[in-house]
Amino acid sequence: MPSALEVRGLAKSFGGVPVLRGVSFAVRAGTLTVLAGENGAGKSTLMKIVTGQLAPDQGEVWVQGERLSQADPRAARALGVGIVPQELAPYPDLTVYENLFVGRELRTRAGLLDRRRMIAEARRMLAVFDVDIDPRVRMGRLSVALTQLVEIAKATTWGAKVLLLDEPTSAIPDREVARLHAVVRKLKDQGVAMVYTTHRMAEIEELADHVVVLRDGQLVLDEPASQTTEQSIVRAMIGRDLDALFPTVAPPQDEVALEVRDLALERNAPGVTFNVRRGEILGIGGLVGAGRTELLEALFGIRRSARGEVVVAGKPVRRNAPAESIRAGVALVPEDRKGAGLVLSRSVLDNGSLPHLSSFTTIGWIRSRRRRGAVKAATERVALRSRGMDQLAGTLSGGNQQKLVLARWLTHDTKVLLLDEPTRGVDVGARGEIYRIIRDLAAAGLAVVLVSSDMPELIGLSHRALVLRGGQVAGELSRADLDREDVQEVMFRLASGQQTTAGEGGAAA
Amino acid sequence: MEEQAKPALLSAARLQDLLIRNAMVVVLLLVMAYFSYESARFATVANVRTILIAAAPFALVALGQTLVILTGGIDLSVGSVIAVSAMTAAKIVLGHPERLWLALGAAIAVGILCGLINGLLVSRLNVPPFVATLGMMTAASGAAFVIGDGAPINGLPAEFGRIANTRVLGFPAPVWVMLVGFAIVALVMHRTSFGLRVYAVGGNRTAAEVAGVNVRRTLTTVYVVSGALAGISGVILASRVISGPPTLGQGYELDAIAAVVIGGASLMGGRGTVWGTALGLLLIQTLNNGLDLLVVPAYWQQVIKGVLIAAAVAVDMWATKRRST
Amino acid sequence: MEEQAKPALLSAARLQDLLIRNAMVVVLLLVMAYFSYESARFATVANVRTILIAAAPFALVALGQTLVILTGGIDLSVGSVIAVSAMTAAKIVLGHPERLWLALGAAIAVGILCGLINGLLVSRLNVPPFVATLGMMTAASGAAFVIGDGAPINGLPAEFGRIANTRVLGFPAPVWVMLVGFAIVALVMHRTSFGLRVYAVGGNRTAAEVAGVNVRRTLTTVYVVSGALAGISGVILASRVISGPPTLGQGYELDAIAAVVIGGASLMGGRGTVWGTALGLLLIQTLNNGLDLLVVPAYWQQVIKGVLIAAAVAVDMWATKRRST
Amino acid sequence: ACGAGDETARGADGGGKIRVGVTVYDMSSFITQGQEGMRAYAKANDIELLWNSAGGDVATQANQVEQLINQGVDAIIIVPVQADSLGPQIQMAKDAGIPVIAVNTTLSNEEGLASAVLPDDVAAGRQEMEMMAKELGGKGNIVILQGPLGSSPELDRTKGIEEVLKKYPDIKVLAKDTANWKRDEAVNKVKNWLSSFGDDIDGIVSENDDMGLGALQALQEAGKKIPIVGIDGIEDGLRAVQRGDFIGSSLQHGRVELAAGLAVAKRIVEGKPVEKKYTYVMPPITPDNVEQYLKNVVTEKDAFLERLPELIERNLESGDIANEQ
Ligand SMILES: Nc1ncnc2c1ncn2[C@@H]1O[C@H](COP(=O)(O)OP(=O)(O)OP(=O)(O)O)[C@@H](O)[C@H]1O
Ligand SMILES: Nc1ncnc2c1ncn2[C@@H]1O[C@H](COP(=O)(O)OP(=O)(O)OP(=O)(O)O)[C@@H](O)[C@H]1O
Ligand SMILES: [Mg+2]
Ligand SMILES: [Mg+2]
Repeated sequence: MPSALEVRGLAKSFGGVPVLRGVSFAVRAGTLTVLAGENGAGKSTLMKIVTGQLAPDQGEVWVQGERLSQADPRAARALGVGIVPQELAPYPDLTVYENLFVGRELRTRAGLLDRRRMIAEARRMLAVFDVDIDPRVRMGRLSVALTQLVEIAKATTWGAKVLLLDEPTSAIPDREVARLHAVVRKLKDQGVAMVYTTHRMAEIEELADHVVVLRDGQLVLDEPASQTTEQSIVRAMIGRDLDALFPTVAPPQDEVALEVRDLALERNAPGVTFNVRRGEILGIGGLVGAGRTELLEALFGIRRSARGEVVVAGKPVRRNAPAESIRAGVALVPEDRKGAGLVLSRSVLDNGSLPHLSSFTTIGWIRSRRRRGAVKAATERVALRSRGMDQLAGTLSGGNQQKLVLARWLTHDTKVLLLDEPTRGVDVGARGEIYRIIRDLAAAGLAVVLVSSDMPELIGLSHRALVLRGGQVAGELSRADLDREDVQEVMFRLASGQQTTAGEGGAAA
Repeated sequence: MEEQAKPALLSAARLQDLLIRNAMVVVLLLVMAYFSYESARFATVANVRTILIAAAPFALVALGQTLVILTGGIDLSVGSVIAVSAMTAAKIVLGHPERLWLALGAAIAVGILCGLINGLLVSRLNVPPFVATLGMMTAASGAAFVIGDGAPINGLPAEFGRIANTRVLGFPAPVWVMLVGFAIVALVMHRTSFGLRVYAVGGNRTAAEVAGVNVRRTLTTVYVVSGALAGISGVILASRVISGPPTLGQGYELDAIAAVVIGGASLMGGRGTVWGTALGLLLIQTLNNGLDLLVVPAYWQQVIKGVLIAAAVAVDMWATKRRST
Repeated sequence: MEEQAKPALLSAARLQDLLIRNAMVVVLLLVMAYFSYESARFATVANVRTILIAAAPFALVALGQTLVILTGGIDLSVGSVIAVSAMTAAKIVLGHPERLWLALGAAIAVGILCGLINGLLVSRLNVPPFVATLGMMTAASGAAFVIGDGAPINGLPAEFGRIANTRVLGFPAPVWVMLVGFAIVALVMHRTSFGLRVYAVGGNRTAAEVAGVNVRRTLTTVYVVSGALAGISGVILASRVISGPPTLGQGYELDAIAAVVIGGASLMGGRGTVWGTALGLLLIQTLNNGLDLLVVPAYWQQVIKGVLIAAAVAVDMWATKRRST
Repeated sequence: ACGAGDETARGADGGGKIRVGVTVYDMSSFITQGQEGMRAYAKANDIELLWNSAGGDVATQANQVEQLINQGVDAIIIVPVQADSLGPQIQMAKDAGIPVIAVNTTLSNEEGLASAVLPDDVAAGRQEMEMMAKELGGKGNIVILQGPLGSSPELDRTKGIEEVLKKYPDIKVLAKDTANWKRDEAVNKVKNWLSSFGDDIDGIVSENDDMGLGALQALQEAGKKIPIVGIDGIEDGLRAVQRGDFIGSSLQHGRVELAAGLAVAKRIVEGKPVEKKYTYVMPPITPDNVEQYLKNVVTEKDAFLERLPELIERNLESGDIANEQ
């Protein structure tokens, strides 16, 4: 019996630079192969070739014994290939259920759309993840995490025989990750062959039947999961062992850098109040849709707030005016790198220098040398992989885009750094370096607010953490609380409303 | 989170919400109220009939335009397609009153052909819609002159007027064509998979492709529909005045696009409704008619129209913003 | 990874690559070669001068349009702004030859004012650029008639012609204005932070905002520049024919937008270059001139122009696609 | 202008003011002059004018005729967008008992028209070609600038020119093309022709003065002097004749022509007999008589308007409606 998916000698280069160099491997039905590799190794490129979005320079794709004869997404889909893309692709102005059913609409006997049935079906599909998204809301209103869940629901429910999941868990917290894993197991039982990309090492152990590692577009490891260790995978990926991921952080100073008082999005909703001191890293946790992103955006001013006060270094900042926040020394690394982070049609150089333009110009005139130097230094620190300063941001790999969004803010000329999922999709090699930079910045006196769905990151880096639920502070954890064995459990209980105070156990539930 | 809660009386808050939600309707009603107040002739059956028949040829091209704009495109060629179709019909019917239906069919066929070329340029050769349809606009306008050899086709048989001037149930045929057109397109857009796919292609082309939507065919179809509707519109216009002028329809593309955009559609694609287009169209036509009734000098009419259109949309945007916060 | 490697001879492969990379230049050169072959008069200094002076007023509005389109907008009002500015200048200079500079200044001021209104509508009131500038297009065109009281302003003093008809180093002043305009805008777009901000706002407005760009000010500025350039263009046009026709500039917006889009800019914003606009403009102007030289009848000119424009861009798209894979 | 009690006394039966609806093709300088003339006549005779402009769109004109019928005016004057159109609308007016008068261009359904006041454009074309032929001594090369292709003045004037050309086999037409009545378009067109034909051009025949003035500018830029002839007798055209830049022109005086149309309408409403058709034969303008026309058209136009109502009455009696003495 042929493999469900086989790629033979795939090669691809962009503008003369090879990205894939003769990659071959096969996936059997009912198994899951984890495709690992550094940012920019070529994982997404490979997946795009398999789904017909890109034409390979050389090589073939075979699905269940049939060859994908041309680069045509419809042909690939007809062969049973489905994908959860890394760069999420919603139709923002359609509703959630319409998003789910485009291309396979349910119809009444008269041939008209059966909206009622689609809504009911959509509810069922989403219930698997235990988020109650109303299928009738506009897709554009959902957060990145919810969007990712909808994309997963979309791809896993149409009966694909070969399913590619490109970092499906990059933006979603642990609880939903667990639910996705359950779904993946069920699909495996149904005989679906899957290729799964992730930078979370724990997931590899949990899910993989087989591991394939790409490095610089070359296949460097292809083994059953049972025969590999995390260490050998990492070594195959980055060519060395991993350093300690989380650096030790210095204690914060006493001076308050950021005060948020009673900040509320709507007039009659309760507000959020907290302080961050200089040198402090304040973590913010919560479940999907807890309102963490909303809080940061409101604080920064790109989302309208109705009431409240934001004080930076003792001076009040006008609300709903991002320009004012920036002037006051607040910087935001947004969650949605494509939507709010990068100008995809411009170069690495332009994107890297956009926030600090005035420091590279004299009366509006750009001083090239200085700008190049500064951006180069910033991108090197996060191990950005690009074909040079002039590569368009949109053609960077997902993880490298994330590094770029982050890198340009990692300077000393801000007072308050708001980080929303800063390491989404960043490979293990670069993560440690980014954490060290964040620590150094804090040590130099910046106040950092860190929103993350990655529990170890939140726990490993924060001085203190807030847990949000429904836009409210549901609890606060001190460093001591964060060091406790059961901290993950406590946070989850706070986030889901099963417990109402931090500290002494969770008996309240 | 449910909003259907209070079935109470129309409270002040609910009323306010209702007004904000339908800002463009409110603006339109205000404009109508003003004209009714200023001129006793405005709110009469005869005048409503005049507005509707004036609206009909626009409505058809605006409908086609709506579909095109929903896919993120634009169709600048409709005005010229009107001209070629009208000239084709006129040429065929000239001296042959019995060829009425042939003329109608040929005009629509010409519209479809133009639309098909647009569609193929856009979907196959990836020519940006603006350029593809600008090319067609220029070329078709030239072709209209070629058909008439540089002159209008005159001396058409009176029978040619039957198409647009027959009355059915008190309204001229074009008005019915318009109403049926709106009903069909609204139905297609809301109740069929084709409609949903048009939105999807405009909202996110790559995603639609991956989801198995035949993007090229959808795009081509949309331009063909626009061309066909322009063809019908051309025949109606020519038949209404029983003449085949090669400059017929000039500038209609702008008014059609304006109607769609005033109705809330985005030129980036994926957002807009047939209902919105109807509102936009009605606003433009009401202004045209009302300002004529008040005998406002032509150039002041333009000033007023320009200001009102921008203002109406500004109000609508303000309301949208209020609504969404 | 460096590409400057081989300084060898121009190999066949490199030549092919070069041609594909500059497909639009190739198309333009082919068109020029054809005209030179067909008419000995095409490639003469006098004719180049003719092309350039015809191009100048277009070039200015196309430059402004480039900035606007880069931000993801569109400026439909340039044609009408040309008309109001020209009428303003004509009105001021009528019977007062000494007011030449005042007239010039006032015309530019009117252009700036129109641009400012467009800009504020777009940036403050969130009116979609298409609607805002369509409103301005209609209103300004009406205003041009109001200024002339419905008629062209005739009987202007001969001095008014000095602006456009003075020669400097063998070329008329407007040609120099055009060249200097191109140079300045190209520099601004590539070497200043303002240029980068324009690209950023068009590429991703939210991202630009988050990165601290004053989006509103950038947007407003861009429309003001477009208005100012249209104002200058208006004076040049009026001065060249020493007359103030209220329909001056009608339809220029389409040609200007076409030049920008043919040059490879995207109407979605963020992509395009000044160099591309120059190419697009040159293609259109060369066609206008060459087809006249060959005495092709007007309507066939249109057909040929339409087809060639679509074809040129199709070739360019094909080359872009080949290049990127 | 129209003062007291306009809503109270309406209709022919009321014996009050006569209300005349007017729809003109667009606002041009000819129409603006005509409006002045009509206003002067209306004021002297206590007539109320309902003035609409169709913006160059035949369908809009159809709408306006219907609106005027709805408003129950006493007579409708149409200055058509398109010759030989509006058959159904004229029928509607007839059914409603409202007389329709065509001015400047004829309409189809001539039996439906109560009367018509038409310029003899063919004669004007003949006249200007004769002037040029005489200037060239019956031999040489000319170029012809046409009006918007397909418009009836263009068709008729071209026809007149060609009739005369048949008599002069030694006069060769090097090129003829449209510049859409516009000065700025004509400059570029003529410059391109100068590029193409160099010194071979011996004369320029322009179907209106504006384009002739554009040609004049092109000649000045090229440093050449070639005889030019125009039609219309606008201010700048008259001055060009005076200066000797034009060899001549023909006067189409809008004030006289349109006021005559209104006078005819008044007679019909009052039940007085009228001719089925009045012809406005354009008087030739030559360096010898240009002073007088300059007075009537420009320098002493207020005085001319004073005596216009009386002049019109006299002209209708004599039948020479172009008379200005
Ligand atoms: N359209 C393109 N043009 C030029 N280079 C490209 C293009 N698409 C991808 N690349 C380059 O190809 C390389 C591989 O990208 P790919 O997206 O496959 O990486 P990846 O393994 O998925 O990385 P990540 O973990 O960050 O998602 C990157 O260096 C990227 O810059
Ligand atoms: N089930 C849901 N359906 C629709 N909208 C939801 C749902 N849950 C939350 N939301 C909305 O999501 C928004 C909160 O999203 P936000 O992006 O701030 O969350 P977050 O804590 O950053 O979580 P994440 O980014 O992980 O989704 C709120 O506007 C809320 O109304
Ligand atoms: Mg990737
Ligand atoms: Mg979030």
